[in-house]
Amino acid sequence: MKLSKESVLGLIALATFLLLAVIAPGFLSSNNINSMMFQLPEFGLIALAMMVVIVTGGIDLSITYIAALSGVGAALMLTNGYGILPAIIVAILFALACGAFNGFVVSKIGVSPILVTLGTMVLFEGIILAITKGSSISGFSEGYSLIGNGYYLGLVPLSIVIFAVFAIITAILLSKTSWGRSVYMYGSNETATLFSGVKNSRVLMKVYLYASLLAAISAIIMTSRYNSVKVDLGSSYLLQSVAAAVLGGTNIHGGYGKVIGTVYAVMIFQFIRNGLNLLGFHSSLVDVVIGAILILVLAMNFFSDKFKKIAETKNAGKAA
Amino acid sequence: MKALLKQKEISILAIILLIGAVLSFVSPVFLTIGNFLDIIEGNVVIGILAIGMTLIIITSDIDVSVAALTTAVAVSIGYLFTFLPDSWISVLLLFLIAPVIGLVMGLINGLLVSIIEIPAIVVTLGTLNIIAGLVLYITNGNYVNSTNFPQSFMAFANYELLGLPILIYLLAVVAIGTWFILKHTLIGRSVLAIGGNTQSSVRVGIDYKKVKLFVFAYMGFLAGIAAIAQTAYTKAVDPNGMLGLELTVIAAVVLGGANIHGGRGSIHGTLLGVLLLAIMQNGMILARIDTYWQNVVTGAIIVIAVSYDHLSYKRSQDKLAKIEVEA
Amino acid sequence: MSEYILQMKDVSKTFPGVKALDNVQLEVKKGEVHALIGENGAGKSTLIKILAGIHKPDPGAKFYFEGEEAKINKPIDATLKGVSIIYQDLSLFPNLSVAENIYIGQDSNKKPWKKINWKSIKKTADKALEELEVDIDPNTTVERLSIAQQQLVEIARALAFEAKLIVMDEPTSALSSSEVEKLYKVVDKLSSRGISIIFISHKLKELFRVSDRFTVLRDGKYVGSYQAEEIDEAKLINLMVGREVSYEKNEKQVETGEVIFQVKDFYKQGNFKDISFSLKKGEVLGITGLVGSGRTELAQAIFGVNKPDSGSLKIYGKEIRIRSSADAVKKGVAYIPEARQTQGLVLEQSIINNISLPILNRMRNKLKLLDRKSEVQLAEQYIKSLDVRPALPNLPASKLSGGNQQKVVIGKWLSAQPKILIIDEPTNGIDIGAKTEIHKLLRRLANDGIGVIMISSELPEILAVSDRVLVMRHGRISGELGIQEATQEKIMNYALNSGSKKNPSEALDDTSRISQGV
Amino acid sequence: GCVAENSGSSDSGGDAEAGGESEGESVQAGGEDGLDIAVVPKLVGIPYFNASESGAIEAGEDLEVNVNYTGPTQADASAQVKVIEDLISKNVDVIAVAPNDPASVEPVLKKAKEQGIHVMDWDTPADKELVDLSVKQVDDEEFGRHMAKKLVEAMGTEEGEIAILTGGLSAANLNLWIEAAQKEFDENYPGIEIVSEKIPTEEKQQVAYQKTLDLLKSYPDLKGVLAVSTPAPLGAAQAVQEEGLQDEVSVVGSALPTDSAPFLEDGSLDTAVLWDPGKLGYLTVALGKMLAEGEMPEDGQEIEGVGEITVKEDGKTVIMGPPADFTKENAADFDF
Ligand SMILES: Nc1ncnc2c1ncn2[C@@H]1O[C@H](COP(=O)(O)OP(=O)(O)OP(=O)(O)O)[C@@H](O)[C@H]1O
Ligand SMILES: Nc1ncnc2c1ncn2[C@@H]1O[C@H](COP(=O)(O)OP(=O)(O)OP(=O)(O)O)[C@@H](O)[C@H]1O
Ligand SMILES: [Mg+2]
Ligand SMILES: [Mg+2]
Repeated sequence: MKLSKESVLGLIALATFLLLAVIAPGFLSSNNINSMMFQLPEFGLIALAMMVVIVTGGIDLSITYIAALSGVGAALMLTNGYGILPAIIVAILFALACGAFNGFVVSKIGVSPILVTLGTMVLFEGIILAITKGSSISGFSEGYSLIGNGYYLGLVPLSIVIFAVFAIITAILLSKTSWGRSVYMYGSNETATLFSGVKNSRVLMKVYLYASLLAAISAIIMTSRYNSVKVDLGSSYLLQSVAAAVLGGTNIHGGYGKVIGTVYAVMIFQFIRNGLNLLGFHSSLVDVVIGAILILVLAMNFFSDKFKKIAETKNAGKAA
Repeated sequence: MKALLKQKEISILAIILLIGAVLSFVSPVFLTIGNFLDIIEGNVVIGILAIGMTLIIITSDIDVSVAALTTAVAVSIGYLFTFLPDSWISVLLLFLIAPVIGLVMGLINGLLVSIIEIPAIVVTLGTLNIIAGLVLYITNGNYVNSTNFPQSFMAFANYELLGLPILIYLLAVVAIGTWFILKHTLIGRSVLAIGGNTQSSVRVGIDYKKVKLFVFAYMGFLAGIAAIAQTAYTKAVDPNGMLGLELTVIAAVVLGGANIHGGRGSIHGTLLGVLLLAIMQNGMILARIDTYWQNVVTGAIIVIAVSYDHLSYKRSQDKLAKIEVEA
Repeated sequence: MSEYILQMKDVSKTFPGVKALDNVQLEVKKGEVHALIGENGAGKSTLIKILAGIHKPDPGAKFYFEGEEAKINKPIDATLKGVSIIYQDLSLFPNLSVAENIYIGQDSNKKPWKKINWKSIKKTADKALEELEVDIDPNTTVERLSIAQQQLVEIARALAFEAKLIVMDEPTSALSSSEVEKLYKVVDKLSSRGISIIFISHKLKELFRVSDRFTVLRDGKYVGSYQAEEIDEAKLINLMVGREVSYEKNEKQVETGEVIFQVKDFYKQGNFKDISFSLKKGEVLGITGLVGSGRTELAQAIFGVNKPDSGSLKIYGKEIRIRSSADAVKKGVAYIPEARQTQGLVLEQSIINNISLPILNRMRNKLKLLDRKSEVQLAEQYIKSLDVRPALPNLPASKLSGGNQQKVVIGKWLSAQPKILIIDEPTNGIDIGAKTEIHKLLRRLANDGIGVIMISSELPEILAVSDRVLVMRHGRISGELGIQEATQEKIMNYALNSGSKKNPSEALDDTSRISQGV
Repeated sequence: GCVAENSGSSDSGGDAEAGGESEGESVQAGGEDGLDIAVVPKLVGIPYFNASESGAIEAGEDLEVNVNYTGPTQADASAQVKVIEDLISKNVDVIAVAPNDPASVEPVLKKAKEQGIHVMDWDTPADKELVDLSVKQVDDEEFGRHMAKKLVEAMGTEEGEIAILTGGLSAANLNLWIEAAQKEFDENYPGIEIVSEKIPTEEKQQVAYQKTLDLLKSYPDLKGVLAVSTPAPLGAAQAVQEEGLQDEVSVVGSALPTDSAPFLEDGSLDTAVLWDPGKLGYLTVALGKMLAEGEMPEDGQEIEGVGEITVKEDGKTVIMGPPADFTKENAADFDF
């Protein structure tokens, strides 16, 4: 069997789905499937953003606050009577400004990403607090709420369509463009990449900008879905998104990571949370199960790698 | 490199002095001994955890489960209090049991990292979820207050020696002990070695798996001690009280000059990192900074500090003349 | 007691997809210097790693130490048998001091809580460094040393170990020849003390200088073992590659054309000064000098990764500014670095991805998306023309032997079709067969109109390939020689003496700092 | 208003509990095929909501309904919405929610209503238009002003500096109380000076303790601390206790009596003001059952196990009763 890490994960996602369909009452109801589709995109987008940064060997601890700040941008526009489009544009601009700041300090000054984003995490949170004084901004138009709550063609939640589109765009950008290739190469060995005539700082800048763009899209969906924004919008997704990225096979030291893996990981998280909820598990135990799965899947990768190596060696031995 | 290492720590010291100067200018209380003791005592737990984290970061790993680990031990301590008789022997016993509980959990992290070769961040994210979830499930978040504490423990918690709270001594012992391990024992040097170059360490016969096991177990051990300190400091056991503390701990270590890619880091640097964060926390109220702007100030200082530190490092690197060019 | 310190029998090693060793044997006598030779990828390093306990051999292999059978499962087992290994890519700890690097590993089997005795560490280090007669401060951290100095630290470590068998995998590739001489002396001294040495090198002359016996590998197979007296260079080459190769002077392109590249007044504080030269079409310009004379810094400054304080460049008479390596590639300047593994290649990535990296923008289809097919084609083309082995385009570069890695780097830069190619120590660690191939290639490139600047410390290489030679000394150009007038002596004179007030005896001592061996 | 909202953490540590947004603690009680009443707190696993959980479960047993008490592990609006969505999937009869952010539950409550589920809020009000019933422990305005009065009373003077601690800057109900308290000071005690903006304590006793230490140093004339959110009064009192300032600095805040006991004892905490959260849980379930059975509560109605309730003019806002003061004298009488 020559299954890639990602396909194995896909099978695990499928197995989880089937298992829960059997044991969790109401898991397969159209209502539940729908609500899962509404729940997944906001986290999925943050996880993709995190993945792209991790592929460069970095991490973006400020990503959820970028999302929150971008949501604040949209909220300010909407509550001041601007239309949906200007609000979306401002949300994206807010996020890009944050991303550009991160990108600047990381790529031009050269400070390591974990340090920079530890700082900007607090900084962006502070900016939100200074703007909102800690209270939530809410009460957006009906039209805006359709982004997160509406259906595309009356069938599929619009937000999951948006997520799918961005997942595909991310996959294409990473695997099919020279920027994407440079991201992987930079993640593996930045010196050699620089010595190959790649503009590292530009590559990195684009990484942080792109991650913040994804955060902005997530923020738009969240603000629309929850009809409000507060300083902690999406903050619980921070370490979870790291977990989803690595569960999805992304190398935490950089150089490897695929969109499809992260998507499968996000789906597994979604199925399990929802299924265990339906089964009436104590919410703390849901965390326990997620933690256990994270470790188990990675342990499985380890053992299957080992097995594969042994098998390959044997084959090569025979061939030689 | 020693000179450079010093350089790195000197730049954070410079930042601390600068902030300290500003603070003592705006607030007369800042430069008092009482305030300093408060700052240090209030950061003993972070300090102890950061010291353990330093070793892990030197080996180029990371442990995000520390806060959960410490909480788990603290909760166990609260539970033990209902058993242990009210005597100083109980306090001693606590110093045996708590570190061992921590050690066992640390060992689990270590085994998964070294034997199963799962990246540390994944392992500890996993154990963070598992431990925190179980703690919450078992305790339901209920906290134990000091009415249930044995008097002997309260006496320990409030004990002062030569005018200094006992917890400060605890931090000092941990710091000096760890410094000694790092500087003067074989295992300590191996920690630095595998951080510097894992492949080389394999070749010279260092069992890097054992070393990794050690750093995580030691982290667990220190988490056990930190749990005692936490319980003595807050005089309560709060299952939610340390949520999110792991990032502060990591921040302190990296601000203190440890390199997350491994090989570099020191105990005194880490303590300086803890001090920097502590002074900023303390300074916000003393400097009477508007509540809503405190995070902006803190965040900006962190970004400026790490950028300044990095720029001065780069400049010193550039200045290193490589070749003696004749005039 | 056996006369052999080490016997390895029936050693095979299979990597996924490659049979690196096939029933190889190696027998080393006590006190002898035993040369292990073979082409790039012949399996030398792999054999050594098996001896070291890093790789497990396929079942059936047998090891004997002093006649007694032994098992080696992990590095410490080898250490305990008195084996000390200096790897091709070194195994130092950049963050630790020289003294500690020398000491490390000695106590690996001791209790982890053992207290370190810093005094005795310093003493041991001092002694070992003294024995090597090198002037390195044992307190500096290794990351501040040059590659050559690092290699010496490795050797000092083996000395300090008091090993019975020292393996040196291409120890001289980064050493200047005075250091090489010192090394030979040390080798002689060690073998006279009864310590055995396995010496791996591609420099045949030096092998004949030090070795008592030769074991030859070809394509992972054992060819034979020979006394030094019973063979000569030509025969060895024949055994290694299965055909005859000679290290001949390349034909010069006499009619060089217009000036295509000019460097003017390059200056960088603490690195180089007053650098001006020009390069004509069809010409190979050799730059040589002592190790540490600033050649690499200069090349990297031209290439834009290491910005000069002042200076200007012209290509085809047009003034250009290179602010980054990306600029350089765009303007047609390529640089092949000397540090292959860290600067030259992205080791974990496939050969394809490495080769196409500098020209990703040219690998795009109409939709601006990467075209995998043309990438594969490109890679296959260079794998074939440079004879990269194994010829598997999807293999990560880390799985190639050192020499084959270099070929990939060259392929990568040829694919960029540069106007100017700067190549730094092009044949470091490359076997003689491949070496002549690379020389021919450089010449061919020059004939095709590419300006080639070749930095090399090997004078025979400089003389064989260049049309003109620049000599650098302490960050300045100390002399320029046309190939007709250039001789090793003249070059050496410039490398040492331009305007120098050094006293002659010191200068004399330096004479050998440019390597003269092949 | 929940007094223990775990939100708006504002340190560099940030919000870091991985997987913390998970949802769905659930406890079943009562009859097999009776009504399903879901009670959603702001978060589970803190003492305050544990206390209301036991009340809710007790009510479920007494009234023979299935009580499903479930919420996120962090006071996160989006996590709470997911819990409610899953409850809709489970097709319960009544959802009673204590919203972390009233606006953010609006869409999902609408959806619940569309599915024919009865929707109510408890502890903290949601959008008035949406809910069929709104259960409140106290009147926010009254509660805030009451705490302010208690503080002045404890200080024994109507002049002097005071500081206000809060759980988190973004907790809506805490902000309401603080505003009310400030109004009370402005209107009736002009001599009271509030030294700083409200200070966030991340819902942690330790942080409240440290901030109070800093406050005591920074403002040596400080006379009182008003600490809003359950851990904050404990931390403030701990600081006062350790500095031995029981007689100089008064602390008043919202806390549970058992937690407060050690501080009430020596006067480092003067008064804890709260209500019985268990009763609140009980009342919520009782009213939920009424709602599902088509009844509406009336003003002055006696609810068994709770007492007499007040219903406001709008007919759907129910107030459980006046706040309770816990002091040295009576703290031992309570078991929550
Ligand atoms: N880790 C590995 N995985 C797969 N193949 C490997 C690995 N290491 C070496 N090889 C292969 O084994 C063969 C022998 O390589 P080795 O490094 O021993 O050559 P060498 O004789 O030392 O060559 P050089 O002179 O170029 O250093 C090569 O074909 C190489 O590609
Ligand atoms: N990492 C480093 N830190 C400090 N000094 C270094 C470092 N690397 C190299 N050097 C020193 O810089 C000087 C110039 O080295 P450079 O590589 O430019 O010389 P070179 O003429 O290219 O010689 P070669 O390429 O043969 O080593 C040398 O003296 C070397 O010791
Ligand atoms: Mg080799
Ligand atoms: Mg060089």
